[in-house]
Amino acid sequence: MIQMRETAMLRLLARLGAGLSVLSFSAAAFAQEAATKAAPVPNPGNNAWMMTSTLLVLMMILPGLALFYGGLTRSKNMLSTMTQIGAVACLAMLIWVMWGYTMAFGDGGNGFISGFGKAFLHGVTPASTAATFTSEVISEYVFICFQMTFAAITVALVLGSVVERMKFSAVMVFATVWLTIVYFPIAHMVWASGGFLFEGKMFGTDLPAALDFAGGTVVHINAGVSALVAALILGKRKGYPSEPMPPHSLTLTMVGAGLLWVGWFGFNAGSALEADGSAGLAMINTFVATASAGLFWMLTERVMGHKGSALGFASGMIAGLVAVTPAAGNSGPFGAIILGAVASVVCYFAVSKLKPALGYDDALDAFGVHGIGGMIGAIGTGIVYAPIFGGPGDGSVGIGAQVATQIIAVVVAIVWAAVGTIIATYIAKLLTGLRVSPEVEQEGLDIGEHGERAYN
Amino acid sequence: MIQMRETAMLRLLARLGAGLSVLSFSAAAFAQEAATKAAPVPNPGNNAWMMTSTLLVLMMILPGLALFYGGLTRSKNMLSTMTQIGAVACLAMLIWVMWGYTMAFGDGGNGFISGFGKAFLHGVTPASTAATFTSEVISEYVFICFQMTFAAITVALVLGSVVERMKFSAVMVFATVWLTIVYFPIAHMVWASGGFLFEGKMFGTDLPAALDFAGGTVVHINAGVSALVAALILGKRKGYPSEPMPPHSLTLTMVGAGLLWVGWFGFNAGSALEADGSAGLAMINTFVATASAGLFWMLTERVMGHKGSALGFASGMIAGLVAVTPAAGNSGPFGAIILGAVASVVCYFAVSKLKPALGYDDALDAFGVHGIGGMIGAIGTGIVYAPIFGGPGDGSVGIGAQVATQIIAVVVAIVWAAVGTIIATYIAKLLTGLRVSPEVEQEGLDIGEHGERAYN
Amino acid sequence: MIQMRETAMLRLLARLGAGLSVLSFSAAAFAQEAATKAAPVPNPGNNAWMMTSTLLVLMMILPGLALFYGGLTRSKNMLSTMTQIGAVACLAMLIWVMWGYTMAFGDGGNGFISGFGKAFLHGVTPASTAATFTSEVISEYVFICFQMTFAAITVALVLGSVVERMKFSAVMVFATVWLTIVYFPIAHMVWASGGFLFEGKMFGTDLPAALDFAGGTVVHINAGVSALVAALILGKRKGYPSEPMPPHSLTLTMVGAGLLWVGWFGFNAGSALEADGSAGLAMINTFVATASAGLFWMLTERVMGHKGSALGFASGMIAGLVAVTPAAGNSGPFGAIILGAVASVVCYFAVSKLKPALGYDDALDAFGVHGIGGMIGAIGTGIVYAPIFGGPGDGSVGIGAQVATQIIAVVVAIVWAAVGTIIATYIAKLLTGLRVSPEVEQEGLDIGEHGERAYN
Amino acid sequence: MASVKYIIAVIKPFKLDEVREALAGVGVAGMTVSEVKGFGRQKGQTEIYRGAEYSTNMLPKVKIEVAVADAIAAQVVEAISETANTGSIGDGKIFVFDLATATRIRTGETGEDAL
Amino acid sequence: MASVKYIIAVIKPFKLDEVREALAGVGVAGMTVSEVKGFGRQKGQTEIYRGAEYSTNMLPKVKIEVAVADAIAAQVVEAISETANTGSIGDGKIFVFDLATATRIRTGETGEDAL
Amino acid sequence: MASVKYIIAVIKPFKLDEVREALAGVGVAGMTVSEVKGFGRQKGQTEIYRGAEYSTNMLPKVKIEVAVADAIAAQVVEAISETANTGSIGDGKIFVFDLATATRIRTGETGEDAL
Ligand SMILES: Nc1ncnc2c1ncn2[C@@H]1O[C@H](COP(=O)(O)OP(=O)(O)O)[C@@H](O)[C@H]1O
Ligand SMILES: Nc1ncnc2c1ncn2[C@@H]1O[C@H](COP(=O)(O)OP(=O)(O)O)[C@@H](O)[C@H]1O
Ligand SMILES: Nc1ncnc2c1ncn2[C@@H]1O[C@H](COP(=O)(O)OP(=O)(O)O)[C@@H](O)[C@H]1O
Repeated sequence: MIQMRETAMLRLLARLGAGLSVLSFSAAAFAQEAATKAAPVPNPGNNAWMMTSTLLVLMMILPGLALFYGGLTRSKNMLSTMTQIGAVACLAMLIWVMWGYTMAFGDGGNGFISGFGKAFLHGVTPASTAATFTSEVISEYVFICFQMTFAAITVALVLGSVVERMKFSAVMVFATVWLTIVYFPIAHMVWASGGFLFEGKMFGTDLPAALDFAGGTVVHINAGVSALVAALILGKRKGYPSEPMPPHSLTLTMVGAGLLWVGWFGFNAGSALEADGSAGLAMINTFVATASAGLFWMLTERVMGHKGSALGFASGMIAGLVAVTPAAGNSGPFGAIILGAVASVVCYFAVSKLKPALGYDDALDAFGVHGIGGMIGAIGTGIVYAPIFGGPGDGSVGIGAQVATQIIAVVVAIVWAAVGTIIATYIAKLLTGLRVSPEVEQEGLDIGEHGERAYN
Repeated sequence: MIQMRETAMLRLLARLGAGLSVLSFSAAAFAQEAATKAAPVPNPGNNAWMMTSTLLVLMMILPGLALFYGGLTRSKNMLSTMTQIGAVACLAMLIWVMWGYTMAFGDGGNGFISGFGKAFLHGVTPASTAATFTSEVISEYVFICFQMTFAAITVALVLGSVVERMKFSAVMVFATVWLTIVYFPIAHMVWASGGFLFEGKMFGTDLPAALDFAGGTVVHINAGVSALVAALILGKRKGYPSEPMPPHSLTLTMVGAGLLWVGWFGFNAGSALEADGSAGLAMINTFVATASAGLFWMLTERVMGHKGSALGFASGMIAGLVAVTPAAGNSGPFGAIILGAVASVVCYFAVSKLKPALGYDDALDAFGVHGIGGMIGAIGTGIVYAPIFGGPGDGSVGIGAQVATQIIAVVVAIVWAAVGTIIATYIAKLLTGLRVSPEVEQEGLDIGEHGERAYN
Repeated sequence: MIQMRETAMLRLLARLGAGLSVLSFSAAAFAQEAATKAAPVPNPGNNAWMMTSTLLVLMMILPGLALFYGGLTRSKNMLSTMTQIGAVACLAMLIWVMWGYTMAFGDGGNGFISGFGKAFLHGVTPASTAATFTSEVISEYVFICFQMTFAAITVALVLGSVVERMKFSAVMVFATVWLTIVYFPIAHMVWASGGFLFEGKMFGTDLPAALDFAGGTVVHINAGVSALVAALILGKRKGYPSEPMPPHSLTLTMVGAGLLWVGWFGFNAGSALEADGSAGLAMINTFVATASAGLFWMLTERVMGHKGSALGFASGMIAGLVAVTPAAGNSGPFGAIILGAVASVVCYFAVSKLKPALGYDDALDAFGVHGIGGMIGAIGTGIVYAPIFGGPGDGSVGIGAQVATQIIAVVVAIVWAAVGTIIATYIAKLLTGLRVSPEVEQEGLDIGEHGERAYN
Repeated sequence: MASVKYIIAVIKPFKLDEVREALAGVGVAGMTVSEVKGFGRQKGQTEIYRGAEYSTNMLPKVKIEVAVADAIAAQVVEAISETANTGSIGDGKIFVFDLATATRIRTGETGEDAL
Repeated sequence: MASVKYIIAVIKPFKLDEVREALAGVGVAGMTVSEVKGFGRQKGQTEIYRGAEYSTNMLPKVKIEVAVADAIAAQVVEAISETANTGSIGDGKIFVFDLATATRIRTGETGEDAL
Repeated sequence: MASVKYIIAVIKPFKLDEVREALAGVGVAGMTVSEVKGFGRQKGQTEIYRGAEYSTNMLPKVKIEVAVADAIAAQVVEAISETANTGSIGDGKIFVFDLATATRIRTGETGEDAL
């Protein structure tokens, strides 16, 4: 009976397209059940898929993102870029098991964080489970790992705008603060039961819950906006934009892009939390949206009178992946194709026209691709979700209402990320000075900050 | 009752070693069943394995094949090679969901294509399933994705012979036509129920069905022969063979080879469509055949009075992987070891003696390795399948008959691929001119076609 | 009834934290059961996870280890390093199916090897299964593949100390002998039922069984010690240590480190043999121990008055992975964090102080990281396993007793590996001369031994 | 034919663009540039790899080779000295050679006309 | 000892093999080659990376250095001009220097014998 | 100002460190080094890629450029010949040029003082 009610409610949440597990809720449920029946056991198939997905996301960070970003920097900053990405990811993992997981997915709490009851993974054992969107469960340790990789890659993405000039120590301080005051709360708001945007009805409206299947808002808008703000505070690289700063190895960038695509399925199909048909839908969407976006960027370059470029192809792929993230399980394949194409074209203009126009130095276009692409995706998801566009929605929610919700979620994320980033960046500045000396920037951060050269 | 009949028939097909799912058939079956019982639900373990396999094949394309091929080109053409591979793969994915899937695995149709009933994935939902070789099912979206990656990598493989001189636009046109008139029909003939070679009894004989577990014929012979024909039409690279054209980075080629090996298990073990013992057999064969082939190529070099080379090792690995593809689930481990060794030795002579002798410019040996290796594998499968060679066959079919069938399948594939490629290439020539200008070829396609350099 | 007894016993073994399957035992059990009931069928979820894990370990070898090691060598020896790694791995796979598997996990035998009953995989079919630590089973072919990759990577790890000067032919001879007299017996002793260290009660004591979840002793201590001994016999590289020998591409080393991390989850979480909560525990430990170790190495560099380096970060990651290997399923997350940190600091001193002090040329620090890290991990596991440190132990075994066992296992491994390596190395010397000529060493092994250059 | 001087200058890499502009300023049509390693008073950064310390004095420099008419040789040297000068050790050197002949491959022109 | 000339030629990379053969033809035993970047009349391709446009005039060239006996210096210049000439801008230059001395390290021979 | 000689030496790469020390020994403050490919009597290893055989005679060499005071030029040549000599073909060459002027960018010093 209890079980049925729980399942029913979970289904409901699922239908609402809520991004991720409702651990605290189910944990609560367990308590009730304990009396009545044995705890549910994870189906090995779902555990297997979630472990695989977790590793796919890890691969996105190192080597994926490290290569994608690193290839775009100048060779004198290659190791600095790779190491900053790797080290913040490691830091994020340690913080996650200490106070991150409990803040985002612990039990209790309010609409913005879920308390500290699971600090240091208190009470978690190999037998603990986390609920999925059906009556299935997966091992809680697996769920913790899966979510851990999301936190790790999100903070690493932010670095895209500040590489080649930000101190390693500053990066570490920034990451610690930023994860705590920006990432964990936003993840909770969007993905955890009780979360402000997860529950819908924001500001006393009766708007539906926000749709964010795999992190368009939590990961990409969040990272992109934070990257922009951090870059503005940090300032431009010496010589930008007058001095040419061509990517030192587009080969590595292409490799990184490929690994990001492969890994992204852990992100998107993994967010189904099960190896079911919904994961299958997320998977096909992550294929076609990316394919479409990659080709459309090259097409746009042609239309603008340039040659279709390899970097354009790779950038388009990422833009498509970003845009399809919130829509992965919330769209039909053809909705995804459109979404990818639109995001690709818009991001093209963001990085090649908007950025030069405004003159900020978002070194690797973390904002231009993840921020902008994330917004297109978040809002677009409100549209493609509708059945008339081939989406999996049941039509019970009007497109207008859903889009309204999506916009609110976007705005909340933008504001929260911007404010939090200002705080985190200034704390880092206070403690470390934030930026390397002109000499070090000149010589390169590899030798200056790490005492090594990438190539000998 | 119906269910039983279906299962029985499926078992039969499985025993016949038929390469892949009989979707249309099962789809039909569903119809019948609908009345009588609920649609079957995929076991998460099988769905998980098939999603993993799908991603493994994606990883084979980008970064796998892009690195393997790219490392073999000159640095001035690195990005061109990688981008052509990535872009045709993306194009193939879009075409697949539009008219590819339905042509190969749709319902109805004839021995050569299966109609357009599932164009634009008409009627597919997260709940749709595809039958495996037992009474199990997997999510149809997953099956579609899995097969999608096969189409994508096959057309990418063809490019191996034409890189460093073929226009990007020509590649795109070629791919569109080639997939439609060559790949989809051959995939249908070999793998789909109703397929000409899948059903056996070709030309009124009572020969058995062709054995092609994971695509020796559909993927490798097909790609290899098409590559040869396209290269002949396109002509040699400027300066070939007089001018030295050493690989610009065998390091990257080795990385690519490694990723291809890892990914190939998606290809081979994934073709079991389940995480069962048959997948396990395909897996161990894909280990040992490759290991044997890699070492035998080096050995052959030694015997021929040269040094065993890294590129030889990598080439051997690929030759072994190609040869074991049709045999993966149709051989015992020691049959696979022999098959790998034989393919490796034969391919060695194909690329280092036959090619120079005939003088065609198969730039990266797509024909020499995939074409030749595929033929060895396809025909060899007819032998190693027999129980006396430790194969899983039940001996009900004589080796002679099976080999006869294999040869027919090979010949059909060769003829079909050759004719289709001629058509596709000339259409591309008509629309794009096919080949870059001598200046661009001189300067390199990276700067000439994409306006970038791979390394700065 | 029999089934129950079997399960009970298996649980017991599992609780003892015994590293791996008890195949022979279960095989025996099947015999009994045969009469009474049908053989158990693998859950696809477990098979799927084990196949995925197997591929993850393969990815660790090629491209993972090949890049990690290769990046650290000088460019003139890049291909030689990659090819030696790839080729010994292939050789190990062939040997494994011939006489390796039966020696380590065959049926019967004694405390040191388990006989030759399964030579050439005698009697193994797609239907054969291997028992896990619960009443579940997985396909025996899958188990064979999984264990095959362990043998392959272990022998490849040994090469880390001898690259840039050891002949390719010598490597092949060495590997053949070493696997046979060192690896297979040690794997049997530690992991197979009946194994000397697996059964506990060594030397008539009533000490518990050794804890080695995923190969701290079998893989890392074994490889590290063998590497040291081989390096001592082989002698230093020409010019070492006077002449600078900086890594030719730390970029590739970082990529390799990333792939090793990702792949290591196959090693560690895969060693649970199921996709269950124990795998989840092994997974989270493999995340946090590595994260902690990577950061602690950089921290140590800072404390020692140097800059935190990229290579330090990567080295720390590996040290942490090595140390957590035996502890993966035998520790709580915070025990793992400590273990990683300690191993990282100790390994730092081993490679940067101990090695120069003693003056041996362990080229890529196979001993300094795998040997030393493995010992820290093996002994540390005896501590963190205890419930008071948050470990999964039930406290029935005292820390002292467990640590005593661990030390015995370490000593046995060290002695066995040292003696076996001396024999294997001298046999290789006898047959091949062991070391390349000074000219070849000067020019580089790529051109001298393989007739190629890595970069053109 | 008017005689020609051949100037080789070794400078700090990041000064290349400035120098090139300066040369264009004094009417130098072209030049040839290569990456070199420089050894001199300037000390390099130490690199450490797993405790192995290399304090190389070989620093990345850029070598400029430019042939100019006698008439402007002095100016050119002047221009390079000024723009490449940071005042810190390692700024580099300028060497001037007499040239026997200079030829433009395309046209066969020699001497000043070849430049 | 008979005096020796030192010739530096900057040519288009793909012409290297031809030039080498031509030199062998006029009896030049050896030469030293390096990759350089050339700046001159010839304009380079523009590269664009995410909208950032770089139209570098620095083009990849090959620099040949060859010491030859006075006697054949003219021939050598001739040979290079002919083979390296494509008639299009950017073919490169040839510079000839007088050499004070040339020494073969292995034997200590000097002058022509050193070549 | 006392006149200066400019010495270009092509040697085997692995001899670089020795030569540098030898030069330091005779009081040479600095030098400029570049990686080049050398073509001469010495034959290169053959490379084979999938049967395509390349027996390049282009061998990796190191080119040293050093300006020194007339006074010690002979010594320097001597020092290089001795240390770079292995007695086997391919040891390389030493070329000596007269220098019109040498300038230290940082200080504007010329002649010997510039070195
Ligand atoms: N005697 C020399 N011959 C040739 N090149 C030299 C010589 N001395 C210095 N150089 C070049 O000039 C560069 C700068 O010289 P250095 O002594 O470091 O500083 P400075 O130019 O301020 O005296 C060196 O890196 C080297 O490339
Ligand atoms: N004044 C110069 N000094 C040294 N090298 C030069 C000079 N002018 C041109 N070069 C070299 O010659 C190459 C070709 O010169 P360029 O003016 O482009 O064409 P052309 O040789 O047909 O006049 C340039 O790329 C550069 O490497
Ligand atoms: N005529 C030449 N001009 C310039 N460099 C030369 C000349 N001949 C040889 N070299 C350089 O000297 C190197 C060694 O010459 P080589 O003939 O191989 O041996 P050796 O120096 O013993 O005679 C060559 O690789 C080349 O770099």
